Amino acid sequence: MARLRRLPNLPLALFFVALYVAFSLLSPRFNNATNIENILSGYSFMAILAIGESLPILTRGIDLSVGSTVALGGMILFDLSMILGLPGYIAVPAAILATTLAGVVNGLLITRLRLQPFVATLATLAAYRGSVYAISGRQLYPELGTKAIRDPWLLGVETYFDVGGATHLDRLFGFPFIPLSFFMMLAVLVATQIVLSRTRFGLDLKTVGGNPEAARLAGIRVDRTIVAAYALSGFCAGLAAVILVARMTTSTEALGTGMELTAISAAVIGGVSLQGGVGSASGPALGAFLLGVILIGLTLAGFSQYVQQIITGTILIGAVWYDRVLSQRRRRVAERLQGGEHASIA
Amino acid sequence: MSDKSKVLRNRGRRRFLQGTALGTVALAAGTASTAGAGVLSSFVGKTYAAEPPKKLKMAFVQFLPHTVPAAWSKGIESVLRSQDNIAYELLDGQSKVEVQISLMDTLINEGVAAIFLQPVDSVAVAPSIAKAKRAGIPVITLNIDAAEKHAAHVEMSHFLGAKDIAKEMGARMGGKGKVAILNAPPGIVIRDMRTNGFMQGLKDYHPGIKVIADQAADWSRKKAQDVLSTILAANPDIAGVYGVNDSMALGAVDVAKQKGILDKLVIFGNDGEKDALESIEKGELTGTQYTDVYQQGRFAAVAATVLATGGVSARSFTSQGRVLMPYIIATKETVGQIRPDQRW
Amino acid sequence: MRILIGNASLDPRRFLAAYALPIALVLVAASFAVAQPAFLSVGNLTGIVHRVTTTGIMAIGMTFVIMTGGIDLSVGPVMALSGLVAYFALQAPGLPTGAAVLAGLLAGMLVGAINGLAISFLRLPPIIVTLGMLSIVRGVALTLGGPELHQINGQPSYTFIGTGFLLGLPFSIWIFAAVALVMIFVQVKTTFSLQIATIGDNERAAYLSGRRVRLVKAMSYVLCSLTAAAAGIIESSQVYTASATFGEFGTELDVIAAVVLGGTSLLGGRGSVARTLVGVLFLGVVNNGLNILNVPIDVQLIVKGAIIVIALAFSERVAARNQT
Amino acid sequence: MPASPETPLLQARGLTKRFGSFAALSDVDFVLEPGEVRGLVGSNGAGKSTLVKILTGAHAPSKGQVFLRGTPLPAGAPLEMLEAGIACIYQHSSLVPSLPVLDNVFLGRQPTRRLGFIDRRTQRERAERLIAEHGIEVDLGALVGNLSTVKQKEVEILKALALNARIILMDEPTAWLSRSEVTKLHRTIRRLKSQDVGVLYISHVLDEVFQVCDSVMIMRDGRVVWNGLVSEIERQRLVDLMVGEKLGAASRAATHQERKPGGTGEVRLSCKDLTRRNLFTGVSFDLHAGEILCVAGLIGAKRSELVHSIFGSDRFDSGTLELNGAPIRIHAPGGAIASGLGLVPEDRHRDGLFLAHSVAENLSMVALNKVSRLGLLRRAEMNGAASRQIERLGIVPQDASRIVGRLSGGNQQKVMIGKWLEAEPKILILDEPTVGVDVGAKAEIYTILRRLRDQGTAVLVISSDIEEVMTLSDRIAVMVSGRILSIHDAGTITQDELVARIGGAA
Repeated sequence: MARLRRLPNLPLALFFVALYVAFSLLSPRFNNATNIENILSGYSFMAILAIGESLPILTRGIDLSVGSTVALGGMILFDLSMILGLPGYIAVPAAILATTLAGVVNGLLITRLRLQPFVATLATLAAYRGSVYAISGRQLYPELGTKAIRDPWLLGVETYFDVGGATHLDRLFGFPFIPLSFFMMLAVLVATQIVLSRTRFGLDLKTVGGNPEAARLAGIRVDRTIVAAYALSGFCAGLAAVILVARMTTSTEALGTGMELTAISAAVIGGVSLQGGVGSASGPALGAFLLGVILIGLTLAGFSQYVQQIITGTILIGAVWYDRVLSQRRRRVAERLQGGEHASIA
Repeated sequence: MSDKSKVLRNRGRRRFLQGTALGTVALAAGTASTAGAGVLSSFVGKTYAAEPPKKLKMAFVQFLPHTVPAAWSKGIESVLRSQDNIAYELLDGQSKVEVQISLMDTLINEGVAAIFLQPVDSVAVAPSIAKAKRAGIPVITLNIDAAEKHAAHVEMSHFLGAKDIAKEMGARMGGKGKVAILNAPPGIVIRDMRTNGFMQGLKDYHPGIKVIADQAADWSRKKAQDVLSTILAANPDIAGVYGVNDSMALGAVDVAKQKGILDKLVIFGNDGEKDALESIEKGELTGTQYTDVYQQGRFAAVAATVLATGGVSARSFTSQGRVLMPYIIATKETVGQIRPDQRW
Repeated sequence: MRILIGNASLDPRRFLAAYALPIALVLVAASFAVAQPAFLSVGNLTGIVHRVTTTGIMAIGMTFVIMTGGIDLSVGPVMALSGLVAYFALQAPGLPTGAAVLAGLLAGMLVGAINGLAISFLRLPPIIVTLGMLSIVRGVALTLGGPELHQINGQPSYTFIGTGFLLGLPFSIWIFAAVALVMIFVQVKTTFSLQIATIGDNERAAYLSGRRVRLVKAMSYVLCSLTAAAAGIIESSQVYTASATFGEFGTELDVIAAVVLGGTSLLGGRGSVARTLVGVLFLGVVNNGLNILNVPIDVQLIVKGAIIVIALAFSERVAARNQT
Repeated sequence: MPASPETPLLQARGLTKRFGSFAALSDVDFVLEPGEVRGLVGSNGAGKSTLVKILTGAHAPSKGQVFLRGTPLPAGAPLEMLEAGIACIYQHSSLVPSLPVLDNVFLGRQPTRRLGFIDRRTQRERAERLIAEHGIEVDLGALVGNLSTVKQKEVEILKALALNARIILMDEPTAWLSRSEVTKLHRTIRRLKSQDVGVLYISHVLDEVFQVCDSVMIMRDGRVVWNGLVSEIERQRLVDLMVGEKLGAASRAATHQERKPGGTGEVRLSCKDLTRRNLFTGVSFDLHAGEILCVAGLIGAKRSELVHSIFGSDRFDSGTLELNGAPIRIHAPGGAIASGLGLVPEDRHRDGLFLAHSVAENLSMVALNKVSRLGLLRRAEMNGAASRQIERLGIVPQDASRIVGRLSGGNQQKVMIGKWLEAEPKILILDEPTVGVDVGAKAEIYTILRRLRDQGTAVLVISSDIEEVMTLSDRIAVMVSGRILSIHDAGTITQDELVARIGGAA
């Protein structure tokens, strides 16, 4: 039985705010327009990645290959625009298509070959990274390694909007420029949220994760749903790759190494249950920005880089613990009301 | 052998002296003319003149924790410590580009006086550097130049170094034989520069030498041991091994020692960290590309001080300062020149 | 027999299911041998074992954790930490090597204890707890030892652990063998491992059967970190160096891959140390073979991924076929 | 289109299902007419579940064919079966705990608008209409996981109704229902009848079969051994057909036995006004050695909560627990077991068994120290003990290495009880020991419990099955909404009185 957790991300949001305030007090430079802009532009891609990651997790799976998939998308962008000189409006869709297909492959390995998601995506983590090395334009044409991508369509992703100026909010306070990547993230967030809460597919996802047997008996096409989940995860990885490449004006073979773990942390901090069936889109996004705020905040507060790692880890565990405490309290209350069975030990 | 080695020694020393000269000249060229004074004064440990009241902050964004950036940091600190109006901190990129970029953003927002940067990639960090320039913050890159013109670049050429290694190695192998490369996985430019340099070197000086194995050992001594012993199983007649960093080269030495074929193998590393130099003196490791990384850090620090306090705005850099660190191919013959306080 | 396939009968299909991986291992090894005869040379074969000692020892510990339905991502940094602690202990004048090693192991067990407490007593998801510890322990190690490489000089008795030879075989292989035998015994013969498996199967039932579920679970994490610490000490002595950067990212994934390849389900409930060892050897052989054939890194990774998939899919098929 | 008289609503011809060499179902024929309620009875492993699985499309038959109004249905296709209007209420929940009731009711078939958007309004309206029609009380917004088992069953029924299915299969629908809810369910079934729905009703509770079914079909060893109108068969014959003559006699014998109220008179366990806030209050009773005390009551009377608090797997706020006259405090099951208690929990899959482990391993999990020395397992002793219990409980197949998950419900139940017998507890508490267990196994379990009692064990049984209470108990404690209403010696209270008191009558 999937462990039950209702999830208004309220506690997380509160934690986020508390942390934000704390950092603002610790360092004057934290709560200013520029820094907010940095957070938005620096972590929107991670939020997208986390939202994508949460879909496989919803189906009781996990996608360890997102990091390599990002690299794959990045390198394809690199090759298409640097070697073939294709314009962004072709390269970008192509790259995203490729990463989506990578996701489909994950899904098929899991559904057709009946591999455990963890292993299947562990294998593709290696395989996709290998493919990145194989197709790397930097290895084929070393001179490209020192050239920047100049394609306007692609670099256009890295633009900022003076929302403050447009709305005259900046007269009231220093209003950050909002990066396009943030709006892309919002789009993904809203879309996913709607899909999860309003559509058949979203419900099927939760059903497959919550009680696979029931899903099968209800005639839900479990396999198709799972494949779709991984495909979407791949799609999000593609978007992330586009944003990153636009930021760096290039791509490297090592891009995305270890990103999967950050994405998973973000998702779980965001209240996506690893037992499946429980999750939202806002949670993971919030989780991703939380991680960003922690890194930047600690840096501004002048903590030593190594102490930072210790604190980050502690906060990660702390967040989950806090969430667990609250959900247990909620469950107890629910039992009181429903007069249900005794709290399960497991 | 003896006169040959004499030749080598002389050659080595000559290049080292050239290098140092070149280095200072370049520094002078690159930075304001006062820099020279700055260099000297800061070396004798006096504080730099005309301190503005508020404390300036400088930060070094390394790519990942490793001996080389650690030594740079020490070098940088040794200069900055002597100037009590400057606060210094070391930040870690966790070997992730996105983190490094985010740290750059943060430092720019913080308005630091100067940023030392060990770029993971010359292009990937260019936008961040441009951003720093807009904010009037001088960026000094270490070892890997950035595509974006910036304040100063202090480098030990990996390409040329690796090329010289190939030359030296070939000379010791008598211009023929089989070579194995203990490499790193792609993703960091250094790896490509060194590999390409080495191949170029063989092509130019010793076309007779064949590279029969190029395997990734992930910068790790343990992996290097395993990989090399595997390679040796298939090709017992290998005459040379090039480790793209010293750790891997030392791993090769471990294997050679254990198999008792140390005298048959010419093993070169790259970086020149003190463990490697020791091993060279013990006559185990054949050689490595050495540069005084402390010094490299100091040069960077000096440049930074000048730029941050000398009233030179980062915006005004049309051509960037460039300090070419002199290096030597440290071998049993030349390693003696390296003073203990130059070993990192 | 029982060691590999628990209490399965000699029914041929079950037999095949149980030996799918070993068979695959033989096939792969054979093909490498054909492509490169040197593959079968004694030196290379011992080389394979020597190469997997550290991963193998960790995989053994990981098996127990995964049998409880948990997972431990923090093994990498634990390696670094234990190596460092041992190194610093060695610096202490007059401290015997044994004590230094013990210190390293204790450091590891401490980490394991924290994992265990958080997971079984606070009931936090293992993947997150150990993920957090991954970064915490790394941070601690770096604060302790900095990024530098600490050379271990003049410690013959310590470096013997990783580089010494006994009866013509590397000493570390003997350690590996010893650990393996002991742990196989533990897994097959002790109530501890039976409890571990049943907890993975149905934790609440185990609790209601009066089992001290939390304690046992916590112990599995201590055990896992202990093996990681041992691996760390072995590595540090193999390379005469201790450093906070050892056990780099990816170590944990290699270890987990080996365990899963051995047929231990990540859902917990069943698992076998012996099979894990087969999985370890499998990966070892693949890596070694790809090196010996000088396959470029990109192809290597793709092939490795493919082989994992094929091997697992194969054993999955066989298992599914005799599923009634 | 209306069913023409000659073509039956549902017809199965020569259904056969083989797993490897073992035939779970061989050559089964039957028809189901519109508005017919057909009972399906048989011991565990008789093939009932397999038949259901085939009808729902979960399994494809090895041979044979299913026809709906004369048209053949595809084999092993859940979706098509559902669309054909064949719904099933399973023994084990087929709900998603993490989703609200509303979504569960329409699981997999939510009314959707364009682009697969769920039409919330229609969905809610339809659900509310159903609720109104069938008089089921449930909060559509509540998370199923937070509902009690009973409520969950109701949701399942609602789910089936939402399909406006023509045929509803009910596999042990009343297994977790209290008496009143059973009658409610039967009312629902009659309503369905009136709407020309065909119902296949699987139950071990024969009374229900006689109450609600028009016709009954008896299965044994994968074959249909009797098939006809309920009116044509009387209970005893049915039992015999189900379980075979020998067991039939046993179960007959089980019903009349001499009672020993108060057992040996020695008080083993005594509860003195145990109280846990919001659950139970002021619970006091004595449990004597050598007696069977049944705690009768409706599901939801908090009896499980009570025994878990006694057993230490849960806590109580106030009150005292005395063991052999000495007060004790139990903090965990381990302690309880150490002081001679045993608890056979209600839900064997959730709380009782290690489904992936062998019979032997399951049996030895409580008394682990008996089959081990210094933490070392002694497989020989383990298997010895296992075969002993297999013998004693008549677990089939007699294979200690068999994986428990592959056993039939009755045998699983026996394994769960055997696990505790191994520990030889002085006090054995059983929570609904015969739920979803066939008549034969039931009788065997009763015999086992009596044997225990006669050996001087104090036995506390929680049961919602009045028949069981009347059959088994030496004394009966009536528990209503968290309070012990009264305690009676068996024989001093009639079944009807008991029913009344359980209902809460003074």
